[in-house]
Amino acid sequence: MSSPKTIGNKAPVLDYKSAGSLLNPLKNLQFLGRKAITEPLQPRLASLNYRGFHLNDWEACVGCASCQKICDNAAITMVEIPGLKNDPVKGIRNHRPAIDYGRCCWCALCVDICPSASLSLSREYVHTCDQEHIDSYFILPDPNGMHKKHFGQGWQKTEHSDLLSLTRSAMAELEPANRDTNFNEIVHGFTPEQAVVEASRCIQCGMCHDSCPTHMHAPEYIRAIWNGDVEEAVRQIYRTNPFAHVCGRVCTRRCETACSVGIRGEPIAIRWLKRYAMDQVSHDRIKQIVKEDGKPKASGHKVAIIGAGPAGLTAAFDLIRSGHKVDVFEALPHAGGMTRYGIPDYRLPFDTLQQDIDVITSLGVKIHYNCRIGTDKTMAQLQKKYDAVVLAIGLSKGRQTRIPNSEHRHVYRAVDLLQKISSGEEFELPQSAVVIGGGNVAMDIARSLARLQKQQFGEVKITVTALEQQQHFMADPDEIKEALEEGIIIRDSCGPQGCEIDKSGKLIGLKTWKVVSIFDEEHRFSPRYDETEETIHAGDSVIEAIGQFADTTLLGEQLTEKLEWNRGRIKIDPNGRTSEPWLWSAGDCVSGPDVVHAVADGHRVAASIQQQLTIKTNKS
Amino acid sequence: MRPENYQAVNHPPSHEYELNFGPNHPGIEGNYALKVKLQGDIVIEARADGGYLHRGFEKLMENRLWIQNIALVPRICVPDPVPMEVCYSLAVEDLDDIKVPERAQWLRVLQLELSRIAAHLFTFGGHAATTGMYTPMYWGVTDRDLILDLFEELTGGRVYSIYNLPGGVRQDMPEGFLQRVTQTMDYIDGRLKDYDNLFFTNQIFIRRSKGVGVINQQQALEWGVTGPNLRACGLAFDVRRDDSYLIYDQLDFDIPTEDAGDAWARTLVRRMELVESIRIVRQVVQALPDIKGPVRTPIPNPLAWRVKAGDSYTRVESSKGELAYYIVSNGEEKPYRVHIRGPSSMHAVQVLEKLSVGCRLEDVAQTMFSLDACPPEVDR
Amino acid sequence: MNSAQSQSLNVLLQEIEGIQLTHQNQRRLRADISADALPALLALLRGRAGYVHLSAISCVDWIEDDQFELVYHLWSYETSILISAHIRVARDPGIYLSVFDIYTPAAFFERDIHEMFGLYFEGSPDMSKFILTEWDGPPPMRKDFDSEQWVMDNFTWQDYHPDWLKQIEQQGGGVVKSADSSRKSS
Amino acid sequence: MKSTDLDRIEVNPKTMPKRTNPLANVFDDLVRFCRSRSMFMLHYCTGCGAIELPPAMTSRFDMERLGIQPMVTPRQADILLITGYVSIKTLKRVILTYEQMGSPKYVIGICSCTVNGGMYWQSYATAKKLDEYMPVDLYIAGCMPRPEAVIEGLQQLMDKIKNDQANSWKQYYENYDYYLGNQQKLFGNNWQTPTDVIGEAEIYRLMGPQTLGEHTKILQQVQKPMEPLEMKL
Repeated sequence: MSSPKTIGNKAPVLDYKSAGSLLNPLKNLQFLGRKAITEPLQPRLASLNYRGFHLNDWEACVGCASCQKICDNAAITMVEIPGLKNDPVKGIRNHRPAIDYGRCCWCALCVDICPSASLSLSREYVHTCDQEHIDSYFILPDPNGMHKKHFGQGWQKTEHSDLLSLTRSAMAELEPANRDTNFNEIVHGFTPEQAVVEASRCIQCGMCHDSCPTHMHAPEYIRAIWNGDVEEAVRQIYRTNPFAHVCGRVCTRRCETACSVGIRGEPIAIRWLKRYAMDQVSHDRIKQIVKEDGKPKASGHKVAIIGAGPAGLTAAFDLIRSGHKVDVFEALPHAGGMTRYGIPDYRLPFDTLQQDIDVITSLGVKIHYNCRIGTDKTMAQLQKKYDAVVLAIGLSKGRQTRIPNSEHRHVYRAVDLLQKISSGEEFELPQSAVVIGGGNVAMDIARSLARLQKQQFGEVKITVTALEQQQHFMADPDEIKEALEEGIIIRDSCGPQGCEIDKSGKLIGLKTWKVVSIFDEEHRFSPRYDETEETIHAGDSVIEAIGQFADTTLLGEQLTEKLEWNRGRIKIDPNGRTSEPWLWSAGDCVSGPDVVHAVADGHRVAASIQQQLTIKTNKS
Repeated sequence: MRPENYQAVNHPPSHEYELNFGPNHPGIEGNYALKVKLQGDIVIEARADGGYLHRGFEKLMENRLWIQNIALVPRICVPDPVPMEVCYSLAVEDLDDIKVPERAQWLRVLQLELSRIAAHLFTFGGHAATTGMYTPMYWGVTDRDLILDLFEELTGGRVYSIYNLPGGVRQDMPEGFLQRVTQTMDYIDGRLKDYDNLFFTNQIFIRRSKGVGVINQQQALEWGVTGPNLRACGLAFDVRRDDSYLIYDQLDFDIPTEDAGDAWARTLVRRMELVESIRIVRQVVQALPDIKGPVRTPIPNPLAWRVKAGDSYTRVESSKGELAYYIVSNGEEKPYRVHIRGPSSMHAVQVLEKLSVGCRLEDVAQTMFSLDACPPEVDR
Repeated sequence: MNSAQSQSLNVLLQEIEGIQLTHQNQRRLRADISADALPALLALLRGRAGYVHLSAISCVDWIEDDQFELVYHLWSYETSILISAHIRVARDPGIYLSVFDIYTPAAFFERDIHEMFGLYFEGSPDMSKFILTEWDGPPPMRKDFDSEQWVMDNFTWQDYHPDWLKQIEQQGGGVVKSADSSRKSS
Repeated sequence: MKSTDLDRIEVNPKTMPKRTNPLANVFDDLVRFCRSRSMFMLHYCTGCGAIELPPAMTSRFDMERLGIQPMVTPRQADILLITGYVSIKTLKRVILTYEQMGSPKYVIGICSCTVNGGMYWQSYATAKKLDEYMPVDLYIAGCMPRPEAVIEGLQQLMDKIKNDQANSWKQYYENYDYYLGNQQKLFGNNWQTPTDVIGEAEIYRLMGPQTLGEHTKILQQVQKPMEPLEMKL
């Protein structure tokens, strides 16, 4: 064995070898006169970031249970407290953490992960009890402290200690310059690496699931994406939503509003993750996954569905998988309803929509195109031939402002124009246009026209006017941002007062007054204007995008008479059934314009029909 | 008190008898036992008996998320918990290629060195008590408490700081903290001469400890002795310098050594290390205000964090010697295997067993304290 | 260390048959060898390369491969390179050779591995239990031993029922059983 | 435990003779007051919490001003302070220690681990609830409790002793079967200690209906007389 070297120098300290007088210890007798260092019996105040007993701000806490998940020691139990705010849509549960001090180690990881920053630790640290009061070790932290006395704030979350990742994983999208002359899809979707990073941000609180109208299993498919198992993700998605491609692109995503991570940061990009999962799996494989449950036993019942939009086709998807025969009647040459004719190609490419529809038709759903009920067939015929009929006709007609001169032929409804654009029909492209409305439809038409104008005239001349202030627009903030990037002018707080027409009868613009307030004291719609601030927005056409209504003429007079109505809409029970026992109604025509609501409606109606038909089967 | 695994046999010869030295014995450090066979009061055979503090850390860590383990690791060595945290964090950073901001590295060094001072002060106390001197124990424990006050201010916890995360430290230091560190260091610096008078140059201590539990350099290397105990045999080896981590290579400090290799030399090396640690702390205090930047590199959401597959053997110098973590990750949310190589696993078992033989019974306790053996670290 | 030392170390290690060297970083060298060649490697390192310090022996239970991985961490005070020698040993019957005759500290680590993993080391001076003297279950560090399940089978937990909980239960609330049960079903 | 037959032990508790002297109560109060002012704490570091005891015992927090001092042997100690987790191996020693302490004796469990397993709730090596194995007078919360909290707890214990509320040691005799059962569950049916708990219960007149039961029967069957032993090295 080689001997190791002795390296390094010795520290210069006292020479202990020679020292060591017996008298040395006596030098310390000097301490006799010194002040004692003993602390008083009263416990000291702990330091400013001491990790003492828990505090929880109940107002801020949303009951997401991430503290429970990160707890080392399974010390945290969620307790449901009736009487607290419980709003799944806003992402608030009436659950609050209770902590077992027989487990807790005061590591404060729960504080550092808390998405709402409601949990913190105090400077209190003394608690004793005897065997009979051992229950006092299980506490429900509130803002008042463990013994109803506040000892001051201890450990709190800071920007350094925050454990959540609050910013989204970046995703590539088309630059404005590359997109304003074409209808190519703007966002590219996540790459696998980006998707896994984004999925890893999820804390699995399930708020998204609760807030989703159709209760999609978002935590599960996000977890599956994180695990790299996209097929499992698709399986989870199809548990509740056959319009997965569509919802992966154009969903109103209430889930992201409810997302706990979004309280202080950017919510998880749940919509894009869904899209990622759907894009990763091949179309044929998706069809296989959907059919994994096996072929159902034929029930012998037949169901007719009017309208091949998301609601109708979702109901068809459910019913065909329960073994019923399903016929869908569509007035137009393509399925998809508003998702086909209302949403421009750059947001939702037609072929991805077609994939969703293809999955549904591959199950055996028969869609009769160009078959308009009311003209080609009557409701009475359907009632006779089918065991149940679903009315999923959507909102196909645009509302009108009825302002002066709005009957001019250059005043259009946005839905009509959008339908023309997406079906490739010829129409007179306005050189300059003024859009009334601040919703997504207004943005869709404005941006579609902008693209066409850029293509044809090389410049964009579109003004969007709306009653609301820009930050309160109904439209998606992303849409507004992108519209501005594409050269669209947005004028907010503008109340339309009339279309301006010159002597030759040509439309020259829209007159608006400045909006002072939109709602009155009782929150009813009653806009008030400042008449002195009048603006004329120049444009050779005006487009109204202020909402849609359903075209119920197909019902026929007799049935219209028979049905019960509720403020212009067909009256339905919570399951979507109308006053006629054979007729159900679903989708935008009952719950307003939203894809994911329509899907939820479709499921609800299908379940109700299934229940009804089972009763019928059992009877016979 | 008799453990029930005793077996009834004949009486041993009357001049030889055995003694259970621990687990509940005032001379033992922590909850640990030595079974010694005595002839008169000379130990002729000794067997260590551990496991009284066994918690199965390595198993527990396999069942917990990477982040959750940071609350667990300091508990492995109770008197000196900080190196445990830092070593675990370093190992995970090594596995996952996380770069630690410079400010965090300096803060870690500050914390490590304060912890070393605290641990050494505590050990003196114990060693003094085993030689019958209780005042150094009172002093040592009380002065250590001043450092715990600093920890409380910096980290929010007195003993278990749970201050290090993979990626850095959890919070920046509070305002005016460095002044208080300087004050405390000045105070402890000034106290050292009192300790010298009372303890290190005390004839009682010198006569009791000189020549007790002698290890020569050859034996030390053979038996796997590390840390101050190795340096007390004349080998100037220190992980901080020779397998450098954090920013120790930017610091100016010496590695004190002694040649005697006995209990006295070991304690003296620690006494000299106090000076070095105070020196390091002073350097950190001077440098820290100029080092700006974040204190932590963000890690992914800890609830869904996979550390890259691989293995890492990471060492740090704890107050007791070489501390190492061998962590194997198979790319999952939890470690696949964590092996903790505590310095005391050598010192408290094989070395102590060998050194006890030939000692007088009263010196066994002293030997153990001079080796600074830490039972929870042996048992894990 | 300098490159000459590193060179000579590499040359020296090539004497061992079937050795695979990976430089993980400047101070970490990973050596994968067969179990048969390990004693020769250790003897070589100890005798001719100045590797006097056995830092640790770690055992990893690769249950899916039905193997134990033993890792010998060796340190030289001269070259300042830590060599980790990795070998694989079959899980069943779980017998390997002791390296006590080359490195004394091995005795502790082998004893520890024996009680924690059940891997027996032939020639080790003491294979009796040290920590788990009162334990008669399976070697706990094996992957097939489920610690949490064992705890659930053998222990009970506090059954807290404080006043505030009683009040909440009267109002219709109470402890949420599992995180998922709180979610709405579709 | 001495080898006795079950039959010999009277199962019914003897009633304490009624005190007629009015001064007796005053005398009892005085005894309890003095008892609370002079306690010896057994110095047995079972777990992490022990690290906060040296500060509590020494100059800075100074528990000696409460009249509490560490004591090294169980025979002379009044307080058994369980400082955190008890591994199963330690628990045996803790029970042996507890039984050897002279009555009245007080048990304090500090840290989370003594209450519900604490950090080590998943560990195969530690006992989870101390009160299953011995009655506990006081718990002090914390992981670990600061010295101030320990001192506060000790003061509370003093108050309880003074007010005659700290009588957990009686429970051990009265419910011996329960405690023994839990011990047997953990250590196996061969478990026995050198202390004759049942005999002591008889002497203290604390034989309750729960003192004897199925578990003590097992003990009777398996216990061997204690003999001089040799340690195997």
